[in-house]
Formats: sequence, structure tokens, C-alpha cells
Amino acid sequence: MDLLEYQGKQLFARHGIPVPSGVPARTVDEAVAAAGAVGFPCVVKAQVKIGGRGKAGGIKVAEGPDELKEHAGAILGMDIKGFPVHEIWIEAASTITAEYYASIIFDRSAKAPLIMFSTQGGMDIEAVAEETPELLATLHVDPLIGFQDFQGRRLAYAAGVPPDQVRPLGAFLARLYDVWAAEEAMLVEVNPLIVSGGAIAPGPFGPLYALDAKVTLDDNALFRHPDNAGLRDPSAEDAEEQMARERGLTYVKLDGDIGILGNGAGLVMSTLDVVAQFGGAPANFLDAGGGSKAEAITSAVEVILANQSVEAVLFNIFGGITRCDEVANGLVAAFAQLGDKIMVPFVVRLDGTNDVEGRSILAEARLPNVHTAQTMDEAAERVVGLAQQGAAG
Amino acid sequence: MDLLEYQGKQLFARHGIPVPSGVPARTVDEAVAAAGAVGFPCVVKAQVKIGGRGKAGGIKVAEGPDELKEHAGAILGMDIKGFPVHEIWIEAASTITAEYYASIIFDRSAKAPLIMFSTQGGMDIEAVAEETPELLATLHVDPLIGFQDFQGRRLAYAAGVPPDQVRPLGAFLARLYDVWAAEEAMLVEVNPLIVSGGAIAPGPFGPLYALDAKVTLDDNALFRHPDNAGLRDPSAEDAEEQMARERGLTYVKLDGDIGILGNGAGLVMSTLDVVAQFGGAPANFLDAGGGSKAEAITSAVEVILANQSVEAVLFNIFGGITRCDEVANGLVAAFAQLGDKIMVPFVVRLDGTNDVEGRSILAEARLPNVHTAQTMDEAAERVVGLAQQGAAG
Amino acid sequence: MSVIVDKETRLCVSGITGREGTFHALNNKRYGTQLVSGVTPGKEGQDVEGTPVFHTFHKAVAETGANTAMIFVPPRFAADSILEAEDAGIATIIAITEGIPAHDELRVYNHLARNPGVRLIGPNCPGVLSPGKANVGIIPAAFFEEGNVGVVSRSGTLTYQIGNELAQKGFGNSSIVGIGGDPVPGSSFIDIVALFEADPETELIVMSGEIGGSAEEEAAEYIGAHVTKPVVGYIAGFTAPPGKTMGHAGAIVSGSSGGAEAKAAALEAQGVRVARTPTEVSQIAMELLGR
Amino acid sequence: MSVIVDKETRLCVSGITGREGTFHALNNKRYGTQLVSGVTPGKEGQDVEGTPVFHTFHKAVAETGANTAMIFVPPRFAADSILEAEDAGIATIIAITEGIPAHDELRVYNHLARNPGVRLIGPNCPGVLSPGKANVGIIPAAFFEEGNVGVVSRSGTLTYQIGNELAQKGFGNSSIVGIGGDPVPGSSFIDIVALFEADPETELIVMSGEIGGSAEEEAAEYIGAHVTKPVVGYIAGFTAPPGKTMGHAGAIVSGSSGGAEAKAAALEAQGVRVARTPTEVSQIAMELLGR
Repeated sequence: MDLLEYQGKQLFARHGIPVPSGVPARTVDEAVAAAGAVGFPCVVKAQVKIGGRGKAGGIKVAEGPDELKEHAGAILGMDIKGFPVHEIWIEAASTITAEYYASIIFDRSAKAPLIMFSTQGGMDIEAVAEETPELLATLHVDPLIGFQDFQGRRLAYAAGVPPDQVRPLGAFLARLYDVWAAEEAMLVEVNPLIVSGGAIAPGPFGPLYALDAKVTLDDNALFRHPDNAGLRDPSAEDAEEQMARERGLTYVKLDGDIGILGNGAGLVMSTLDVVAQFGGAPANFLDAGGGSKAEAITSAVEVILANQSVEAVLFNIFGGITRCDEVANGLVAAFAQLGDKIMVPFVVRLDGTNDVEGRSILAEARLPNVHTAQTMDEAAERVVGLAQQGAAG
Repeated sequence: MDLLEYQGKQLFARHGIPVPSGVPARTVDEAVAAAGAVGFPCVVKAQVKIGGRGKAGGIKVAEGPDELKEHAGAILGMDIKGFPVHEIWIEAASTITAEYYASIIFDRSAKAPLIMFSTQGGMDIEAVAEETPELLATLHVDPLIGFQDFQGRRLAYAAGVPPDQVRPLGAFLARLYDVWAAEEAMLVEVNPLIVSGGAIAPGPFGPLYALDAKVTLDDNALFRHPDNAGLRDPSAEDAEEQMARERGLTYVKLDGDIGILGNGAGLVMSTLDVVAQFGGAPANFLDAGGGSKAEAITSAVEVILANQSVEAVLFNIFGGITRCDEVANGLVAAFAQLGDKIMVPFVVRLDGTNDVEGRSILAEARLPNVHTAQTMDEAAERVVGLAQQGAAG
Repeated sequence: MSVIVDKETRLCVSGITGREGTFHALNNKRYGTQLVSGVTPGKEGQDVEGTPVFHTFHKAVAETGANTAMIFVPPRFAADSILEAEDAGIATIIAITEGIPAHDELRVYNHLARNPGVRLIGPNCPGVLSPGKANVGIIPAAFFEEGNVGVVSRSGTLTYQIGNELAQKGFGNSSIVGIGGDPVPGSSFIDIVALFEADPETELIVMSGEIGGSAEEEAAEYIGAHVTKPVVGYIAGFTAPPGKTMGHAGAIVSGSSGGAEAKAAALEAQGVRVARTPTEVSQIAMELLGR
Repeated sequence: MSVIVDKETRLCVSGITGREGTFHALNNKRYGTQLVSGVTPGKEGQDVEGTPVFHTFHKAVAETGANTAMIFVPPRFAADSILEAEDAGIATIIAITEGIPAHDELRVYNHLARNPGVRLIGPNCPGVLSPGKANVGIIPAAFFEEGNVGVVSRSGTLTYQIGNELAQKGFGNSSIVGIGGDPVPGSSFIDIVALFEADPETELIVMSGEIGGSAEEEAAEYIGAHVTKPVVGYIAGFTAPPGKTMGHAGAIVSGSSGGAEAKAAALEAQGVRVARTPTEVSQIAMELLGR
């Protein structure tokens, strides 16, 4: 789960990381009130879970109330790379002497958190990493003993920060690690981490402030962080994806016309590949998950058919913990519930646990326009043909 | 540093461990006010850093105000095994269904915390450990990963608590571990850990309460725990030991008449042994520590001579990080400061770093009644003889 | 021979009294796996169709000589159960549970790394099947026969698919190992490929990967340097939508790796034949083993 | 031969720019120890009488090939400095600092235990002297000659006293090792006795303990089982006041062990001759080595 910038900053602040003061707003009126609390000049920042909002016009400085209203009005409702702006963050303007970069990412390969720091923060950090990797200091932390003071010094000296910032940077990175560990983040990123030229708050961090905050939390750990679980912003998601999430399904919408349902991410990906090989274009990725019950299958059919582009649907099930009889029952139930709303053909391939039972349930149900296939290849070929007929008809 | 019971309970409460409500008091009037807050019946408990206060009459139940005044008056000022009672703790009376025992000790041998738990708590836990060790469940915790839920279950099932207490006990021990780790304790002990038969507070601990709290903190870590550092109760210490502590010296008062100063605990202990072998009786253990500076030596002389029993003083110094010239200068300064107050002979043995310089400083200073010795044995023999002369004279 | 589970496996199932736990434990037992005990705190004294249940792994090990654990408890209890199994001296821990918090997996992995005597498979994996010997997990065993192809896969159902394709061409399996696709799998492709390389029964290794991470690229390096047996690779996700990148940091760390093409190229550069579909896996196996 | 430090020692001193750090670093250098560098954050570019100072151990290792660290920083910074030295790949870490928090020592010990390539001596110890070869720490080297007696001790100054007694009887030392008396020493009596047992130059081992803990009892067991060379023991504290016991828990854990008599008895039960005074150590050495 990705947090909005201001949610990330509020999380940072809870762990003592210095951030500029600010207030979120969902309307121009709220923005005016927020600016009253924050003072002028202030910055109006679009809150979207996508990079590049600065270039897209989603960040503006307001010197006074009129300018604030203008910017707030323009940014609220803006669409940035497909993400509508529902919320803005009114933040006290900062005086920036230098822009640094700091991040901690869950490094799956090393099985350890990776900390990265550079004095060359701002827009082009990926180019810095690519072209002048010596300007990007990195190290791994042993998660059992945690971040050590010497690691802060190593990063600071390796990146070449001025001597009087070595301790403040160490303190900053230590707190950033606290956020990463305590909040069970997959990523915390501060870009830019600024050296402020303005008034410096007292404390161990000297002139350092987090001017941006990108935080990705582990969805699987949200049960331990009820405050964070409440931060989800469903309004920013695609309607069908939201529907799928609410039903516990993993769904990604794609551009094609063949609805795909499988059990297990690997098998679904493989199904997409095979459908593509036979010349078809998948309309979605839908993993019904391990142990899919009948209701989950019914829900999944609803989600798939909510996409108007779908001309045919492929069920590709290889049962392990999932039982083919449950899948068959779910499909029968979906037809019973949705009845006439189902206008497209289905191809169903069932193998694995209780496949014999599953196939006989389908045979007995005699569902209209539901075809069975013996193999994955046969099923893919069949559904591609049916979709082409549907598109033509 | 040992905490008083109520200080330990307040620490427990900060970490969420359930303790009976209570208020400390230093006078009978304060006790009356405390009982007003706590309610009757309440328990008046002497706050001393020594076991066995129950048997000594330091714990009494008061059913009403008169009884409270009587008990508070009797206990305040009581002397329990040499520890005067300066403070009492007025605590809500508990209904006790069962008395358990739980502790976490810093196990030097295993290099890990050792948790011990028994359903046979109360007075005789050491006898339980000795006679029926199967009733004392123990396990070590890996300090890098910390206490795990399964360890709580293991202890609970091994000790045989009732099924409905398995989870509460796990939660209780997990919090106790938090105290041990977060407060950098050398020991946390709860005896008795009671199963309350009265009203049960809501929460994860069910009927379990800490009815006593014994906490030993690591003095070396107090710089990280300023709140705890403020808990020291110097009034409970011996006057000379307090004086030594304030001056950064390790001092233990003994029963004999030979004042002993050395550098390094091992050498001082060895000096006590050798003095005893020559028939002498040490008046104290005083380790001036590594790198003893002149001022420390001067302070140490003051501390040693504050004990009126001292008939002669032995300096046994083998310099490593300690420099013998510093020791000699310290002794000269002590004589300059204390002058005529020094009525007893000194035997000084200097070896090691800068010993030549140290000896020549002493030789030049011509201090009255200060003798030098070449070896530890010679020094011990000499000081024993001088002390016997002093005692006889 | 086979790897990880076999006739010597003495299985203890954590979560045996749950619906799924009971179903799959008994399924494994029916297959011939020695199911010796189960663990469910609070249910010691009960049994699951004759298999005794204990409060703790420690007692299960002491009383029934369990040497292999299957973890079938809900995600919030799974890390604790794995750590308990390890603490109780169990050498092989197979964690089926899906949805364990990533930081739990990190702690568990780094803790277990201190104990060279323990092997964790999973979590979020279908388990391990050694056809004709033992099945620990949720792999539908009926589709697989004893044979000489070792299969290791990040994906559960895709493994069955590939095993099924191989079976249709007449291949059996030494073992089928699902390592799971979670952020921190207890065992990597490299760990399992090394076991197959050392296993005399295994003549061909099938390695089924998918997009994301760098486990396939690392395995490719290892295979090039250390593996003498033929290896067939498969990567799922050639046409999958690009996953979201985790900030600049994600882009910096992963660079151009992680895509299906890059993974296939890394494997092919080390002499691994890479199939584009599950069916092609069995076709390449035919070529390599000369049938 | 000798143990832990010798002519190959390349020493880097953490805290070299402090008053005591400078004094003892230069003292060690004068003795002939190869002092190659020092570490003080913020002082890279400076030197201490020609020895270069670096911000970090990593750079000190890279630039000067340091293989041994001496930790001479204040207690609140010492754990960090030890962990840094280990992270930088230093194999021998000798921590002089006194007063390190016990929980820091616990973390450091358990972390270092994962790295078999690193040895920590101390903290709160006088260091290691291999006469004629190298001195790392604060042991006053002038009192000791090269020879065949290995000394290991929990106490600093007591070590000098015993070494001095031996010297007066004409004995020299292979190495003198102070392991420190802190709650969690990085190396135990057993670790060092094993080194002396394997060291061809060492013909007699002197082990100087003191009251408290059970390290001497554990060493006695080890000596009985594994050590062929003669061992002389010494225990300080026969007449010391009893230390305070840590609650019931302390009494339960330590039982009757920890006292000087119990320690001496444990050693004697394994054939170790135990001296009652430092002077007696050298007398027993005379008997054992037949002079």
C-alpha cells in the first residue's frame, strides 16, 4: 500500500523526523483554512500516488490568498497520469540550500534492508545512480541488530556531506530506519531530503528536513497497524480493481477482450502468455487465490464481466489447495445469480484436486455457452476463437 | 542499581503490566492521603532494597484509617536487616487466588536472558527450584530476535497453568521481557505474580497482576535512561559508600582495621586475600579504578579515613592504564589537604607504568609515616604489623 | 533418492486441527507420508484420525520423533510457528501459509540463517512432493509419478501445470519443490538446484520462475558455474503488465532486471534451454533426455 | 609462537586522538607493534605522530590493511565501534573500554557469534601482550619477557601482578591475555586456554580468575576434557565480602557456585593446581616446569 505524500510525512513526524508543517485539504475552502494555519508563502501539492506531479503542474507556490485559491482550484480535480487529484497538501514553503536523497528499500535479493543516500537528490536520482554510482552511497542493515550509528557515518562520509551534517544525517537515517522497521514498510524514500537555509528547528537533525515522503507499507502487516490500515484511499483506485480488492481477489485490468481467471499468480501469468501465443488479448489478470471458495468464484465472474470489453472468459484452474468442485459450484452459482446478464462464452479447464467432481458438476449443470477443455493449450486456443467470433458478431 | 518495589511497579505500569494501584508515602500524613486515593482495605508496605520484609513486620493490611496510621507509623523508621525504612507504599489490597513466580535474569553464562516461571510462587521459590525443579519452567531468549509467543506457551504449558491463563501469561511475560530489554535491566522479578480472585481489569492479561516487583538496572546504561537515573535513593546507602560513589570509586566497607586501596577489582580482592593470609583484617574494599587520576586518589584517602576503625592503610598499585606518578601525586596532595587529620601509617607499593617516577615523587615528598614496599607480600606483611601496633597503641 | 522429503520424513503439522490443516495433513498421510503428530496450542490430548495433537512442537518432537514440520496456521501466527519448529530441533520446515508479513519473513530468514541444520521451504508455497515416497503440502500428487525430473518453482499451480505436461510425455519426478514467491523465501532456486545436482536419481532439472526479483538471474549464474545436469527453464509473465516500481529506489535497485526477457536471457546465457509455454517445457525435456 | 597478537598484527586504534588513546597507541607502537592507523570520526586527514587517522574502520582497513582493532572510545560509543570494526572485516578486536552497558555487550556478543572469522577480547580488559612481538592494550610490557608461560586473566592489574611474580622467578610469557571481567566477555577462559593448548611455544598455562559467575567452573570442565598442558589456577576473592545476590533468580541460577572455594575446588577436581596468592602461582610454576 502506497501512502500519499502527506500521510507519509505524518508518519515521519510520529517518529520524530523533521518535516515542514502542513495541512491537507479536499476543497478550495479547506485549502484557504489550511493556508491560514500554515502561513504564506506556502506550497500547494497534489496528493497522488504517482511520480512526476511537479512536471505535470501539480506543485505550485502561493504567495498570498488569491494565488492560493487559484492554485488549489486548478490542482484539485486535475488528472495526473490517470490519477485524479482528490486531495492537496498545503505546506509551509522551505528555503532550500541543497537537495539530498535517502531511501530504505526491502531488498529481497539480499534479505535485508538496503539504505541509499546521495547528496545529489531531486529529480534525477536515477540518472545519478546510473551515470555516477560513486555519488550514491549504499549499505545493507542486518535486520536482527538494526541500524547502527557507524552506518550513518559511513553513508555520510562516503557521500561527502559537510562535516557539521554528519551527525544530523546519522540521526535522520536512524529515524528513517525506525519508520521502516516499526511501520513494516517495504520502502521509505525522501527525495528531496533538504538542507534548509531557513530557521533551523532545535534538535538532533540540524538543517535536515524531509521535503517529500514516499512510503510503501506491507499490506500483509496492516493488521498490526490499524492506524495505517485506515489510510487506504480507495477513491484513487480503478473501480473494478477496488471491487476485486474488496472481494479478496488480485485483479489487474488490461487492454484486451478475453477475461481470464486462474488460481495462483504464476499460472495466471502463464495463461496470459499462452493466450497471447494463440493470438488473443487478455482483458485482465485475475488470481482467485489459493483455496478459492465458491463465493470467490462468483465474485470473480462479476468483476470480470464488469469490464465491458470482455468478449469471452477463460477459467484455467489447476487444483491444489483449490478444489475443482468448489470452482465448478461457484461458476454454477454465478450463472444462477447473474443469469441473463452473462452474454459471453466461457471456456473452462479444470485439473487437479477433485477435478472429476468438478467436471461432472459442470456437465450436470448444462450452463449455456460454457465449454470445457482438456488442456491449457486447447483452452487458450478455444477462447481466442470464441472471442474473435464475439468481436466480429 | 536496585529499585524499590514501588519504583519497579511504576516501571511495570509504564510498559503495560498490570499492578495494583498504589501511592508512595514518606510520612504518616502522606500515608493517610495515599490511602484516601487507594481506598480501604489497603496494604502498607515498607520500601527497602532487601528481601524478607514481610517476616520482619514490614507489610501490614489496614482495614481503616486508624489501623493505617498505626501501621504507617510503625513501619516508617523501622530498620529491616540494617536498611532503615524511609518510604512506604500504600497499595489497594488484592484478592489472591494463586501465587506464581516469574523472573528474567541476565544470564552471563549463557549470554542470553533466562526466563523462569513457576506456579509455585511466594516465599519458598528457592526451595521449589532446589527440591522440585520440574515445577520451575525455564528457557533462554535469543536477545537479537527477542521473546517469541511460542516461548510464553512453552513456559505456561510446562508449568501447568490452567488453559484459560495460557494466553494471559504469554502476554504478561512478553511485557516483562519488554521491561527487561527496554529498560536495560539485569533482573526483573515478580514474586508473587498473582492470579486475582477479585474484579479483573479488561485487557490481555486476564486475572494476572504483579503484586511485587524487584528490578535491578544496569548502572552503566543509566545514561540512556535519565528517568531511571533519577530514581537512585542515596538515603538507603551507607554514608561512606555514598561518598565513594559520588567520587566514582568502588568502595565496600568491611569489618577490619586495615584500609585498602588498589587499582582494579581483581588486584584489590587479591590484596584482601594476602592481607588476611598475613593475619590482618581489611577495613574496606576500594578499587580506585583504571586510569586513576591524582584527584581520585585524594578522594579515596578521604573515604578510607572516614572509617574510624582504620589503623593503617595499604596502597597496592600495579600500573597499566593507571600511572604510578599520578597515584604518588594524589597521595602527596591528600597529605597536603588533610594534613594533620592523617593519624595512621601508610604502606605504599607501586609497580608498573611510571613506577620509577612515582617512587621518586614519594621519596622527595618525605610524607610522614608513609612506608614503601617492593612486593605485594612485603607490603601486606608490613601493613599488618603497623595496624597491630596502632591497635595496641 | 529424492530431495527434502522421503520415506524418512516424520511429519508434524502445525495447525492440524484447522479445516485446511486437517484436510491436507490427512491427504499427505493417505499418500504414504509418515504423519506422526500435529501442533495446536490448547488441543494437546486430542487426535486427528489417530494422529496425536500437542500444545508445542517441543513436545511433538519429544513424543513422536518429528523431523519435518508443515506450517498451516494463519499468517499472523506463522512466523512464531516456524521459529518454534526450529527451536524444537526440526530440520525441515515447509511453510504453506500465504500472506505472512514481509518483515516477519525477514526476521525468520535471518534468524534461521544462524542454524545451518535447518531448511525452510516457503512460505507461501505448495510444499514438496517426492513421488512414491512422501508428499508434504498441497501438491495434487495423483498427477505425478516417480521419475528422474526434478522440478523447482516459485509458483504453486504453475508447478502442477508443468508437472502435468511432463507426465503427459511420460516423465516422472524425483521431487517437486515449490519455493514460493514471497519477498523472502526460506530456500532459493540455488539451494534446490544444488540438491537436485547432488541427487543421483535426478537427471534433468526444471526450474520455473516468474517476473519480479532477481532470483532467476542469480540461479542462472550458479547453474553456469556449478551444475552439470541439463536444466530447462520456464519464465511466466512475458505478456504480464509491468508491475508498479517502488519509488526511485526500486528502479535503482532492480535496474533492467526482473523482466521475463531479461530472466530468460540470463538463463540462456548459461546454457539453460528456456521454454515459452508449459507445453514447451516437456518438449525440451523430450529432446534433452532423448526420448 | 604466541596467540592473538604477534608480528603480523596490523593495529588500528579507535579513539586514537583521545588523550588515553594516543598515549597507549604510541606506547604499543614503541613496543614494536605495527600501529598502522587510527579511527576518529571527523578527524580523517590528521595523524598521530605519523599514524594516519580515518573517519571509519572501513577506510582504515582499505588504506592501511589493518587486521586488529583496539577500542579506546568512551563506553557509550564502544559497542558501535566494535560493530564497525567487525563490519569492516577486522578479525581481532580488543576492547579496552570499561563501563559498556551490559545489554550492548549482549547484542555485540550475539551478533559477532554469527561471524566465526572474528575474535573479540574484552571489553573492560587490559589487552593482549605477546612479549617480544606485539602489545595491544595497556599491559605494562616492561615487566614481561618472552617465554613459555601463557597467562589468561579476568582481571587487569592482577594479571600484571602474577606476570611480575613469574618474571621474578625467571619465567617469560608466550602471551598474556586479559579477557576482562564484564558480564559478557567476547572471549572466555575456554577460548584462550584452547589457543594456548594449540600454541607450540606455551608449556604452562596460568589462569587467573575471581569470584562471581561460572566462567572458571566451565573452564575447569574444558581443561579436564581437552587440555594436556599443565595449568595453574588462581582465584581472587577468598576473603571478599559476599556480593549481593540478584533476587531469588540470582540465587536459583548461581546456586552454590561463584565463590572462590567452589571455583578452586572445580579446578582442582580437574587436576589444576590452584594457588592461594599471586606469589604461590610462581612457586607452583617452578614445581611444574621443574626448575
